[in-house]
Amino acid sequence: MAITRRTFLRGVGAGGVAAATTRLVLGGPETLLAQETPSALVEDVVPTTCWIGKQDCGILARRINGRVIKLEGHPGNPRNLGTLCPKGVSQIVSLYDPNRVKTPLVRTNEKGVSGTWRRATWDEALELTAERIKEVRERDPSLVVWQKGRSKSKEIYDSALTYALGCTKLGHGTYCSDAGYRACEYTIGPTGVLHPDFRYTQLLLSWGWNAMNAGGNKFCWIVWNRELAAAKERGLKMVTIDPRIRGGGPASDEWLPIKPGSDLALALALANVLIEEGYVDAGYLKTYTNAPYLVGEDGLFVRKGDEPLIWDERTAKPVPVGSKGAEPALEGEFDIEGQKAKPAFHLLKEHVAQNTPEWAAGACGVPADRIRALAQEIGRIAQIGSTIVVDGVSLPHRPVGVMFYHAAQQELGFQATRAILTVLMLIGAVGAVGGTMMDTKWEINDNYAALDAATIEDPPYGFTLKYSKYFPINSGSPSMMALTMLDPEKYGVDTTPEVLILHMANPVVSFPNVHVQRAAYEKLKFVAVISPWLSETADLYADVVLPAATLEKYEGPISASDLYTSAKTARVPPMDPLWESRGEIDIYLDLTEKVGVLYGEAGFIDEMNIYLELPEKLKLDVEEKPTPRDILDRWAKAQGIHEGIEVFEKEGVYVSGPQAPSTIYGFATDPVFGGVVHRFYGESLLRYQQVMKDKGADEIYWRDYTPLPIWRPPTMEESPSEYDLYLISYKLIEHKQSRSSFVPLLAELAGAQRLEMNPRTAAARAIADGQMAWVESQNAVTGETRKVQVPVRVTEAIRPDVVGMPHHFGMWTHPWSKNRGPTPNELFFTGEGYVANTADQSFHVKVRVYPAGGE
Amino acid sequence: MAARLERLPFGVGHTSGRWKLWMAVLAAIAILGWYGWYLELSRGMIVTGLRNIGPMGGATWGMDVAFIVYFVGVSFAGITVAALVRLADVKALRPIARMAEALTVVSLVLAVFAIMYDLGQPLRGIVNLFRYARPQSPFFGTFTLVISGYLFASLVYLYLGGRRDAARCAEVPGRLQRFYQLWAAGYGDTREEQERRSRASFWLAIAIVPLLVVAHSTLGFVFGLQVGRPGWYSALQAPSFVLLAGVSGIGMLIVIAAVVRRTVAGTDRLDDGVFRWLGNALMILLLAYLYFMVVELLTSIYTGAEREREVTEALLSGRYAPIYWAAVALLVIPLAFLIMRYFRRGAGLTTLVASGVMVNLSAMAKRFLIVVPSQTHGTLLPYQPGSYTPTWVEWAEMAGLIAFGALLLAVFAKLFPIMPVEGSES
Amino acid sequence: MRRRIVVLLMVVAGFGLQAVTYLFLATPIGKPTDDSFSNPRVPFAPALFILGVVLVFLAAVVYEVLPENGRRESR
Amino acid sequence: MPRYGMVIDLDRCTGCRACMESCKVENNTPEATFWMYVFRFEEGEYPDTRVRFMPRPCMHCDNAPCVKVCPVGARYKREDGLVATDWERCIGCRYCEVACPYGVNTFNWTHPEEQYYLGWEDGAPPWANPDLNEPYGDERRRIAGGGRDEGVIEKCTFCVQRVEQGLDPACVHGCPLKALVFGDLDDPESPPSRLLRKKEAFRLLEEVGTEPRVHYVGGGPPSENSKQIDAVEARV
Repeated sequence: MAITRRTFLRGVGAGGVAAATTRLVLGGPETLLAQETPSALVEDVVPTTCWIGKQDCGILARRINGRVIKLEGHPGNPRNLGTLCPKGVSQIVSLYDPNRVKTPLVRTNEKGVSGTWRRATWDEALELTAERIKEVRERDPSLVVWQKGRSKSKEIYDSALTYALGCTKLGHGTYCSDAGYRACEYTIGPTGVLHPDFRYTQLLLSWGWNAMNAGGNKFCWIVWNRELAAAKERGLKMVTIDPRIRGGGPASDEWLPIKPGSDLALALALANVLIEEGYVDAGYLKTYTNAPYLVGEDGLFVRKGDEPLIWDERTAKPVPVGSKGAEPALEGEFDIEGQKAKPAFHLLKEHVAQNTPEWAAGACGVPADRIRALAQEIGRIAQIGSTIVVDGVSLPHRPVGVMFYHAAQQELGFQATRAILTVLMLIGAVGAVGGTMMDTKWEINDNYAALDAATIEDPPYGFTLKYSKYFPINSGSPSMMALTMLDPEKYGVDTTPEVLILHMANPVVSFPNVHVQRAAYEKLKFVAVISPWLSETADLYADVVLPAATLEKYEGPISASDLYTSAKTARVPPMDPLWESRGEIDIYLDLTEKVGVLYGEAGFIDEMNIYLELPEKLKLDVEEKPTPRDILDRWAKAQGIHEGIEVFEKEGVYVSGPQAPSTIYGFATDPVFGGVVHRFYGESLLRYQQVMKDKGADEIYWRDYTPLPIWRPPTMEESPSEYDLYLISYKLIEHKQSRSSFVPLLAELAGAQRLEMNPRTAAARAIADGQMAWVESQNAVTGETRKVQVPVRVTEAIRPDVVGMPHHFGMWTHPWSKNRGPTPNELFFTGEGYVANTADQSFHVKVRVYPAGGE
Repeated sequence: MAARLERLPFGVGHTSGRWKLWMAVLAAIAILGWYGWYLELSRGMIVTGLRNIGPMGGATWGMDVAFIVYFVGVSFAGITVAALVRLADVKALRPIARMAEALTVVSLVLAVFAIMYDLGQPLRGIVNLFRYARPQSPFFGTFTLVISGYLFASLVYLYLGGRRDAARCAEVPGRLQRFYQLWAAGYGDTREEQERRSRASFWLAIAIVPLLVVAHSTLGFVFGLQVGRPGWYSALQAPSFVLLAGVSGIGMLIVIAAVVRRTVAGTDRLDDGVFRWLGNALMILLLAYLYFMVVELLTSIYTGAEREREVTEALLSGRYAPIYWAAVALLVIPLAFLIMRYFRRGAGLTTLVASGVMVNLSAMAKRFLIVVPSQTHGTLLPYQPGSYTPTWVEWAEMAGLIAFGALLLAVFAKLFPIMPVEGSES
Repeated sequence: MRRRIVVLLMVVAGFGLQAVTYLFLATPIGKPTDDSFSNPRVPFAPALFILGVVLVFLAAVVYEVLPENGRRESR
Repeated sequence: MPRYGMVIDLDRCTGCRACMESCKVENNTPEATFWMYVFRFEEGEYPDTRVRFMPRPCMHCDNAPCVKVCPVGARYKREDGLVATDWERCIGCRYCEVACPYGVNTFNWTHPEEQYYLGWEDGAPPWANPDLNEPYGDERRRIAGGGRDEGVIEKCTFCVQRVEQGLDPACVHGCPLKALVFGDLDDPESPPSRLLRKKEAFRLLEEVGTEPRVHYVGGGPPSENSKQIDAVEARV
């Protein structure tokens, strides 16, 4: 390309911009300036990875004189094949955003109000943080909390770092799909929720999947929509089960506008019809699940020794599970040494007998005939008994898939997921070709055993209430942590967190209920926020803000697998971190050093050696501080990539080839399904229920600990009748959580908060399109109410008894995110009645809506 | 040859305090308008209410364009009257021929200003139009024929028609004598000069009438040829432009004539005959124009292509309804007045002048309604309906131009007899 | 007599110029992808066209203002 | 000489608007300026509601109204079919904008330097693309966007700076669903030609006779009951 004088001047000019913006802060020279050479322009392309989303798409950064001018998809990365979503493309603006935090900041005013700051050196800021951590660690390391929104390197952050610090780890899963994760781990084994085997699925239940706006199980939007489009061209039928149709877009062939929180009821009705009409894969149920296990009147398995018994139809005798040649009965009532016993399947059949489509129609607000028709279609298309050959392996073929992910964000999330799994187990679609998957690999997660063997303790409890009589199965919920901090006695908690390190999260805006979150943060003695932005949480509660780099840093390891191809990558910086920002790994290396847990045995380095699974010859020297590049280089080599990190610096991605059926299909693993029994009947849940009762927990805590999923109306239904609408929240394709609302290009596309409402509903309330309205939510348990004002946007694409608000608003620290309306997290509640039995957040609440100014 | 003039007629030369005050006010408004333009030039057209059609939901042509069309329309009067005087030999109109021509020249000058206001790059405009203007573009006609040809032709008319009076005024000693001599350019009022005069003006009339039609039609084509703009794409566009031009032109002429009669001329020099003639002319044009309006309305309602209907609805019942019905009223009421006049001949001037004012207000409104709604509500792809509200800058600019026009006419009237000097007609 | 010729020439030239510029110098003939579609064949052709219009009307001025050659004799 | 054109597969479009954004970054367009626009439609009444999407680039018409009406030839048709804008000749009359039935033109209502989303000291955004300042075509006219100035019009260039390098336009290159394809319509093996053979095609507003170079397959044109949703409310 010819270099004209004009282009040259432009080049230098832009260098000048950043130079000047930083000179304000530093007075020193600055990376961009250093890269700008007054000679002719040098153009090149370097690989890196996306930083905004959850799947770290491969990126090729086009550079002029080392300055990135465009981010394009990496054609070789299986996840995005040379393309990027709107967020990925637009993040280049925020890369240069002068509103980024340019140096470490130390708070100079009281917390709880908008912060005033003084600039500090990295050394001072880290020293300050380390001091507070040390002081607390000496008393009790668990009172130091590492809270993440998104972790871009589980091995290094979630594992190595937290173990080295011995601190409490809090994830965001509670606000994501943890209820579903736990249900799948407990029931089937792999970790994840539910996604279809798109390459073979013929019928897809898009169950609460906001397909064209948000990600699904495991991946961002981009992979799933690519697979969906391809599947549609192969003739896939997609049924959208959702209060809104918007997410289904043109791909949706049928819409079941279901009432929020009633998914469990629908699943039971589907099971009812499937059993009624004999769409049951007995072979699978008998061989791989505990459906034939005999259950006594106490609801527990009938055992001989610790071996559960089944009824052998051949010998008409009860025999221990796995007895040779036994033909397990699925139905019938048997007399075993004086006590009546029935196979688990029989119990389910009885249980769902009353859950007819007609019954479900009421609960779900969907016509009974549509439900029955759907069930029949599922049964028909499942082709129970059929097999198909994939890569030379003959496997069961059940082309019915379900995408069920964020729909687990409901009070019944855990059991709803179990109910859907039950449907899939009935037709034998779990782990079958074209059926349902949970992860990119069929691997049995430790939780499969752990969740079955939880021991419920007596108080005092840890502040996350793990193994408590309230939420025995619980993956660490920031909401419950907040509640216990506000009322420790109520939960028999004696110690609450004091120091918190916040990693890529913004709880006081993006987690419900923001008021509870804020009250809890108020109580923390010291908060260090690591973020490229002055997040709202930082603005109100940070004592120290540590400026993180965005994508201009080394980070990883990162999987680049798209489910069918196995590939790896790592984030490599397309240019040096801007201003004084640094990569998180760098920050943690220095922080742990100052805390004194970097070196030596069980130090940060040592833990990295363990969790990066570095073989002896590649182990990091535990007495010498490594560079992030060196760490990732060793990891890469440990993965059998000889050139190490250079591969990613040059090529950007390392593709090891297609995934073998034996890695992705449960039926193809050796042993099949990883050798575990699928928990058709959740006996241990009943055990927990009994212990919880014995220890005096209220019904609200134990009522969903049942071996078979049982429908009950969600607690929100107990709100007074004037709260006649359901509020749901959802993502927009233009935004990722609260991480992009201030990217100008994206803010321009999806600018402000709105309340989606059916025209009839609006008319009934005399609200015109675009008019301001009050949305008031009510907590059925505590009676609290919350209200916000939002402009109404009428749409035919939503149930008349449902209103919806996107998630991404309610921020104020960035010029492009201010004054764009409230976040729905102002309206959602947390705690009893609004979290699942696993303490995972529900994003449903009853509200009333009335015109603003009308009160 | 009539007797020597002792003093310049029609108050040419001396100016009263009241006149000066008027001029001061007009000048002030004009200057405010130019300040508006200065803002536009320095900050960009963002100071106007204009925005992009489509995703931005605006109108990209607004008041500026509406007034370009309006001013060009008003210019209709001069040439027509001049032409009628010659071709139809309408004696009654002779006294007002010159003020008509002056009106034409002035309104065309204002049109040029309005065009400059409307260009994002006025300087480039001046150069590039002379350099690259393309006959394929309806603008070619607008800018070459209307602005240059039409303007130049009217100047020629004004000049030649004034030579005789210039010669007569040149007889009066005074500061302006030299100026009159220059204008007269040795006119001696000899027989052959008179003959030549009448021959020339006859042929000029012949040459100018087609120009007149072409000019106003091309302006209509600017809109009428746009298949992509419901509400514009219509064969009636060109003719109705000519008609509305006539309505506003004659209307304005009535107002000016009345002012002249009131201030300098007096009833004997400007008798009711003139006004009766003008009134009737206006009546006929109004009738014709209303007929066109109805025809167009019916077409768009009846055939009712979706977007056509949307534009029509916006006009009849939607966001533009107030302006639309006001405009209609301002056409119908004058028509009523004029018909009444027609039957009880020789009624007072007031209603006539009122009619002149009203039809001009209506013309402005109508031009606005032709230009804007088809952009905000006439998008063929389903964009949201847009909106356009002029900012004070645009109001100031247009008010400024009108004031400036009045100023020019008033000053002209003080430099040169606005009507033929006594004994000059024959 | 001479005047009539001059005037006639001016009128003819004027209209001629208009015709030529309109139909040829600034012409739309040819493929829409030709340069002539975005550029006049001759730079400033539009100015010439206007000149043509001006010439025609100027003729009238010349016709009236140009002194009669036979004037002195007629005195 | 190739005959460039675009084919958009509405069956694959998810309305994500990534094309709009890759366009904005590639061409450094200012605030509220969308050379590519993606419509989101809602049709029918609950519960029979349908949601559809439709990208709308410049149609680069063969019988382009904007080219016809441009008084100074700043808007012209290239032999390869691209409808180009000469940023240095445009006088800002906006006739092309009112003439275009598709609403693809955007005007620079103020100084572009003030419209690049965040204050950049020298006016140019740090991601400024130098290629935009190059002259292109036989006439070496500045048609790629670098000549942007207050008071001139602009619109989609089909990324002339990329096309002349043999690359796809940014929107096509960046589409996550590969719903857009670009190429030589005369070459039977080009992606657009192949797609046109595979599926039934239509063009927008055929009735106005603009002969667009952009074809659509799958779905159908917006109808009378297509109501736009999620309209971008950007306005300078």
